Amino acid sequence: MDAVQSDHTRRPVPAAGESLAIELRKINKRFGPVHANKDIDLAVARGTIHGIVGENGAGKSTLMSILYGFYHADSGEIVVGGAPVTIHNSSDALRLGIGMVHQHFMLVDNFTVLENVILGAEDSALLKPSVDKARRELQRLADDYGLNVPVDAVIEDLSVGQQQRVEILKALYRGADILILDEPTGVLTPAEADHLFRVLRTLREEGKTIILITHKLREIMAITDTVSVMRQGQIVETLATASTSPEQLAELMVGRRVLLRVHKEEAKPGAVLLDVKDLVVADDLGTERLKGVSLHVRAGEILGIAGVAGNGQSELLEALSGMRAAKSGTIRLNGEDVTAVNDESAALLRHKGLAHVPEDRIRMGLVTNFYEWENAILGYHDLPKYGKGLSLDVKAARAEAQRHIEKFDIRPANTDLKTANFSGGNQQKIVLAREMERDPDVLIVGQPTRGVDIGAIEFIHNQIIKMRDAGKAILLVSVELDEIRALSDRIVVLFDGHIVGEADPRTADEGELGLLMAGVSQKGAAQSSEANP
Amino acid sequence: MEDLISILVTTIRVSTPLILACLAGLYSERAGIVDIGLEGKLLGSAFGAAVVAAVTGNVWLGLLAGIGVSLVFSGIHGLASINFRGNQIISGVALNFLASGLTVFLGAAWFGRGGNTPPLSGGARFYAIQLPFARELAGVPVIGPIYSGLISGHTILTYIAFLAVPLTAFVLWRTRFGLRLRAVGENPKALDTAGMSVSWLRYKALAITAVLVGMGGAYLSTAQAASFSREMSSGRGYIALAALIFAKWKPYPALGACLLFGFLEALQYRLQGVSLPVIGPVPTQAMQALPYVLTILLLAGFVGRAIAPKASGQPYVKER
Amino acid sequence: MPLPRWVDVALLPVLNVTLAFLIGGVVVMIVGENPIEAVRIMLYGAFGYGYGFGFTLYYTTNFIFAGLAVAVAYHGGLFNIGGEGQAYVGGLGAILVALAVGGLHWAFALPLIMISAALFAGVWAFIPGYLQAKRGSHVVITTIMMNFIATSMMSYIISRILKPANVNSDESARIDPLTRVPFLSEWVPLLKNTPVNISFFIALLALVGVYWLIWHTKFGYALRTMGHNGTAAHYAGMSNARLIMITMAISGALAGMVAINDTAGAHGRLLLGYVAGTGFVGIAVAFMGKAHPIGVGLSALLFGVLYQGGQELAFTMPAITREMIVTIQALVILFTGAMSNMLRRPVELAFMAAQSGAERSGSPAEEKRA
Amino acid sequence: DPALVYDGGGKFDASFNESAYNGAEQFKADTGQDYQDLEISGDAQREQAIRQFAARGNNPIVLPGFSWETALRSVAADFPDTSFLIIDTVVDDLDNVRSVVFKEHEGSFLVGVLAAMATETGTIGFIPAFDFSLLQSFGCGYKQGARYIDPDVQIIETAIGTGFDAFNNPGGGTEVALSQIDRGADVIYHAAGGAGVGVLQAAADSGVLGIGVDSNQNHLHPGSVLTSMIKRVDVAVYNAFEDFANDTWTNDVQVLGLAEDGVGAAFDDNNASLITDEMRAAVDDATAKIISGEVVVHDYRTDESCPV
Ligand SMILES: Nc1ncnc2c1ncn2[C@@H]1O[C@H](COP(=O)(O)OP(=O)(O)OP(=O)(O)O)[C@@H](O)[C@H]1O
Ligand SMILES: Nc1ncnc2c1ncn2[C@@H]1O[C@H](COP(=O)(O)OP(=O)(O)OP(=O)(O)O)[C@@H](O)[C@H]1O
Ligand SMILES: [Mg+2]
Ligand SMILES: [Mg+2]
Repeated sequence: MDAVQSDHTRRPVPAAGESLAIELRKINKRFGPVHANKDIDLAVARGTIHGIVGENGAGKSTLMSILYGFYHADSGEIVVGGAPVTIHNSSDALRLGIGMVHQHFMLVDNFTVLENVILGAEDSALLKPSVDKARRELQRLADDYGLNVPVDAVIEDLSVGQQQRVEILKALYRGADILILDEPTGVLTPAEADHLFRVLRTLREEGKTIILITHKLREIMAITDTVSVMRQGQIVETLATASTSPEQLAELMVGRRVLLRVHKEEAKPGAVLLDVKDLVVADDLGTERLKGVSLHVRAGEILGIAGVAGNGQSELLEALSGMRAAKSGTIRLNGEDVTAVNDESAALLRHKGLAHVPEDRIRMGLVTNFYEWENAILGYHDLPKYGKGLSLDVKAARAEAQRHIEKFDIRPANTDLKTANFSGGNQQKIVLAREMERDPDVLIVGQPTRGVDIGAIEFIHNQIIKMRDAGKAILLVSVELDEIRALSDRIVVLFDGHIVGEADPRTADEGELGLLMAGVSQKGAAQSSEANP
Repeated sequence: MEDLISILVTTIRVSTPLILACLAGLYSERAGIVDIGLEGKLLGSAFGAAVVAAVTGNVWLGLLAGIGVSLVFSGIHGLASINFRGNQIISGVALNFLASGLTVFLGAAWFGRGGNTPPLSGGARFYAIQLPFARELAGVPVIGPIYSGLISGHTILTYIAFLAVPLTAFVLWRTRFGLRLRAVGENPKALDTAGMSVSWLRYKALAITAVLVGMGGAYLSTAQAASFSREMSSGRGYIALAALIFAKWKPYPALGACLLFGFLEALQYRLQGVSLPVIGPVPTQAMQALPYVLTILLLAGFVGRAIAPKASGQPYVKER
Repeated sequence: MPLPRWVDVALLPVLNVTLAFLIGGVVVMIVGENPIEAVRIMLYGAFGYGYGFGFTLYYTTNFIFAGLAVAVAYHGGLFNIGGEGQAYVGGLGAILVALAVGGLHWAFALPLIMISAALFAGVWAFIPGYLQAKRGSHVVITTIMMNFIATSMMSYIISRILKPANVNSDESARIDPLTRVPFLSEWVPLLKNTPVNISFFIALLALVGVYWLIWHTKFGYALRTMGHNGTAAHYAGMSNARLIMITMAISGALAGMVAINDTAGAHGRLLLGYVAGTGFVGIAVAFMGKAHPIGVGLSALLFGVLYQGGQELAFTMPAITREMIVTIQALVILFTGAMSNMLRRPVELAFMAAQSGAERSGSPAEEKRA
Repeated sequence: DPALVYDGGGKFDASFNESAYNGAEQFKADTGQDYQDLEISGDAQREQAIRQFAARGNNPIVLPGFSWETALRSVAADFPDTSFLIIDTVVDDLDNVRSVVFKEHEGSFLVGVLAAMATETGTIGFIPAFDFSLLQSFGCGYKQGARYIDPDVQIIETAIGTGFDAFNNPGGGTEVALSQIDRGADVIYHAAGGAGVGVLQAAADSGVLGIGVDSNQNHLHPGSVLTSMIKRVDVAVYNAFEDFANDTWTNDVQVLGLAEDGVGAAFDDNNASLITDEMRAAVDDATAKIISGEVVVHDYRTDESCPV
């Protein structure tokens, strides 16, 4: 890996004469003891795409929320279109043409798309006229930008990708000239992300200004014009994208060199540890989400499950980990039938040597209101080592947590801190440490690096490889194709509850996998690649 | 037929305060504020209405006073749960205690009747009103009993209660206010980031709650009974709350739940002392428990999981 | 903003109670009495002499049980409004056994009576728990309904079944004095003629027991997991359904202990409607105590003081009636419970000001640079 | 000073406790003798209240209501020099306690007679607050009186609630009364304390007749309250205060029935237009027969059942 380029062109502020969309001067924001933004200066030229990168908790979202009027800066000045402004609340921001797509969507789950779009932007006391107008307007936006969404569908029925389009539509519907996107691709498939970028380019061509926060340096390189790096509440550098490199950005972010590629030895697969036959699983509403899936994972290998979100991955993870009963089919662990029978099967499976890193750490893998040490034993609290009989040995649990903290470099190193107060990356490490330190035979991992900064990604990837090399069977589900390709020894593609193909990560190319993920079967894929050599 | 009509007439009367209180609860809970203080608001506004009606001799002023009392209660509730981000349940419990203490305390101080207010009569009470042509149609078969017997002949508050149901549905689903109301109870952040004030909207919802429950309270003391007496709300606020959950926070089902409850209550009055074919005489208490037992059975059998507005009960906090 | 712990657990509550009393004091002044004198009488009535103190402890005992019942359920994310009915039905469990073993020495009878009361009340709470777990019926509705059903059922059982023919009022027969839970006055003459009995110590044990249960057992851990995040509990392999049912049963059993203090102790018989609102006060006690046993104990004591001191006040100042006492209670609940943040802000600001003041004077150099 | 501690319903319950209060007030008005009174808020306060009064030297102490018995027993022994009056139950084994009980069934018999004569529909109603022995004895006497006049009279009985809080539910009283009126009842007797206010209101609003209880409630809706079954708690209280003042206190059991003028049907200007001479005669006749023993009114409480 190259050293940091020393001769990069510094462009902390756009060149004179260039018209500025926004300018932030000396912005400060504290949350109690946390100094989330320190003396931030930032200028973004009109008609450009400006990227912001930084570790978890660096203060990116906070800064953008201040610009959007959701938070108030403790001090500092905001200039929009050359004029100093005060932004009391989001409606001020909207009036100034600033729109924001938040990291955590600000949608009302049981509203329709239309209702969400007009919320707060209604024209009259009665809804009807606004709804009609929004329907026309959304049609136009769909035509102009290819932002198609079923406007009468309820949000909770939409995929995350679609939900995100709704967020963008909300901003555009309100006439945003400056669009802030906070980690928009964290939950998108590569295809969805590509589509988003096409939309963003179109918007830029129309003269709109875009600020993009992301952890994916590939995206920064691909689409931004300028990029700022944040660390511990400060902007450490603002650069022209053309004059930098992912390696340089990574180093600026983390403060040390980061290996952006996973290094691993050849796998040495052993006996089949996890064996799934004809698994059929339904979701809570009774819809079949897995329609006869068979697969196996051997000791010492990583099986990657690729696929667009919503094709049965969640149900697969839940069924394998004992959280969801199967309608039919069997799951064998070490040859033993462990298909879930009741809502305590997850505990049983854990004791038989299966560990599960869930897709969604906040919703499932952690109790954010618990202290760190309490989360360190979630799922394992009834082991004898954490107390005899009824009682819970708090000391033993704390000791365990302390071990995790040291081994996984969890920060802050405090077992008695509420988990909610850890950054996303560190929360993920708490989960990983808990599941990996049990020394399981089989590890099931869902979206291990979602929303996690690159320093943490590197660490997490290395841990997973280490597990494999220690002879564990690992099943990895991720919507990040890069991640799947980098980590897996074998890849299967899940589409609409079926396994539609298997690929070798060393030989499979992105296009081939992309087609499989879109539901084009392997044979069809072969044909289409013949057709377009 | 006549029996049925008369049971239904009782049903309507018994349901009226429940409907008003239940819809009242609907507005605040849709806005994300749990209102276990409905009971206290009913009691407080029953008191306010009776006091002012007794003093002025004007029931409309009484009604305004009843609403005024519940507005004050809602204001306290809002202050506690919106501004100070307090626990909404404690606030509600406190209001219930406050109502039960203050009404009797003040009533005793003012009227010297141990908290009861003087009996109301004449212009100080709401009376049943006859709808147009009720008398003329009374003799007509089917229509007569239904129109003249069942629909006509209630107080204005009953008609307001029933009209409030479609109005609420309209407000909820057809108006800008309703859209925002539903949004603030589900995801207040969505509203905040769309540039609207969560607090202000919640206060508006609480004000509507106060108006409705205030009418419910006034109904108790100036329409159904003709004076205030201590603890006269006797659990109706809790029943309304239960009905609201039963109805999954929706206006028409709320009407249904309150009517069902009123009907079971009316039926229970009829069935007391009745001897059933096989079982023989049934204890009065068994009949009296009937509405509650049936509610539980219905709930368990048919209604299924009630999912509250997601943000309800939680204060809106921007910064951790 | 994290305040020093002592501010959180001591200063703020004291300020809040003071505020409640200040407002109550205004009302007292309006009726023409001296509020400072009123507070003095109240404290004297609650602590000043053995007789009053005994009653304070007696009320506290009831409120501890009722408060713990709500608190335990709350840790599991369940809101049990049914303590009133559960305690009432617990009274039936207590009286049936107490009468059946009449003549048995209390030391042997007490465990049996406790088990029976816990069982009856526990089952009464288990029903809503079961319905929530298996049918998704909201416990708030079902516990409200169960309260009403309990009143009907108990009215029938007491008036029509348990009432001995020669008694004028509707109540059960009396428990044999040997079997009845003994009054503390047997050992502490100071508490003569007060209803405080052995149950007081059971209540203290219950506080410790619940503390242990919630924070030092595996069950408590699972319970809290469910309370905070049901999905995480499921992920961890805990059965939410089972936890809900067990939790409700435990919660009900705790409410049933009110019967040990009252039915098997203070009253020595089952009285119609004996719970008289204790279950509802339990809600306030639990929430004011932040569902923590120490908090529950303290707020139960506060309510005990209000009840007993209030009675003294009503005696001594005829202008202050029992409703006035209820009003003061309401104010205490409001200010210490629901509006506890009202004073928190000013206190926080005061601390921040003090802090930054200290910082500024500590580092003048830094200020110059900025 | 004498002391008076009210039962659960509180001082102004428009019936029982209020009647006791009226007796005390009357005595105060007549003699200028002051007294102390108190309302309790729970069973646990009963003993405490009596003990405190006794300890402060209040004498005599008047306790209206059978619920006072237990508390009285434990206190009276400790204060042999204090005199107590308990109403509605008999405590005859202590020598500083006077007991006064009323034959409510006899008074109720009389209002039953009037009800059966006043009804035009042949259906009359009885509304107790809830199913409770004492209230049943009111109902049972009422039924006997009504059947004494007209064996075929229909009697509907509907309780308002299930516990003591039913005494505070006038709305419930109204609805129960209206439901009885819908079923044809045109005379309704309540034994529901504060909730009875709602019963009488509903009767007045619907143009039928109500019957009051405990104190004379005829004035509540003149012309619409047929009569009231009065129970002279006020007299018992007055007498107690007076006897004590005159040093004529006796620790005895007084059973006040028709013969003693302890119960009766109220006749005054408010219901004069409703009572025919014939009705008056029937009441007088029944009164005489009951006093002479020719008619025996069964007391529900003796065997928990009612013969009619
Ligand atoms: N509402 C809040 N209240 C208190 N602290 C907050 C709040 N929001 C953010 N913080 C804290 O401020 C710091 C900056 O958080 P912010 O969300 O801006 O980081 P970020 O750079 O967006 O991180 P990520 O990459 O994980 O999204 C963190 O330490 C965070 O814990
Ligand atoms: N009474 C009604 N009048 C008009 N539209 C209605 C009515 N009931 C439901 N709808 C429409 O149907 C949609 C879905 O109905 P649903 O019953 O789920 O209501 P909801 O508002 O989503 O309630 P909840 O928030 O409890 O899920 C609503 O958003 C609304 O557009
Ligand atoms: Mg962020
Ligand atoms: Mg819906």
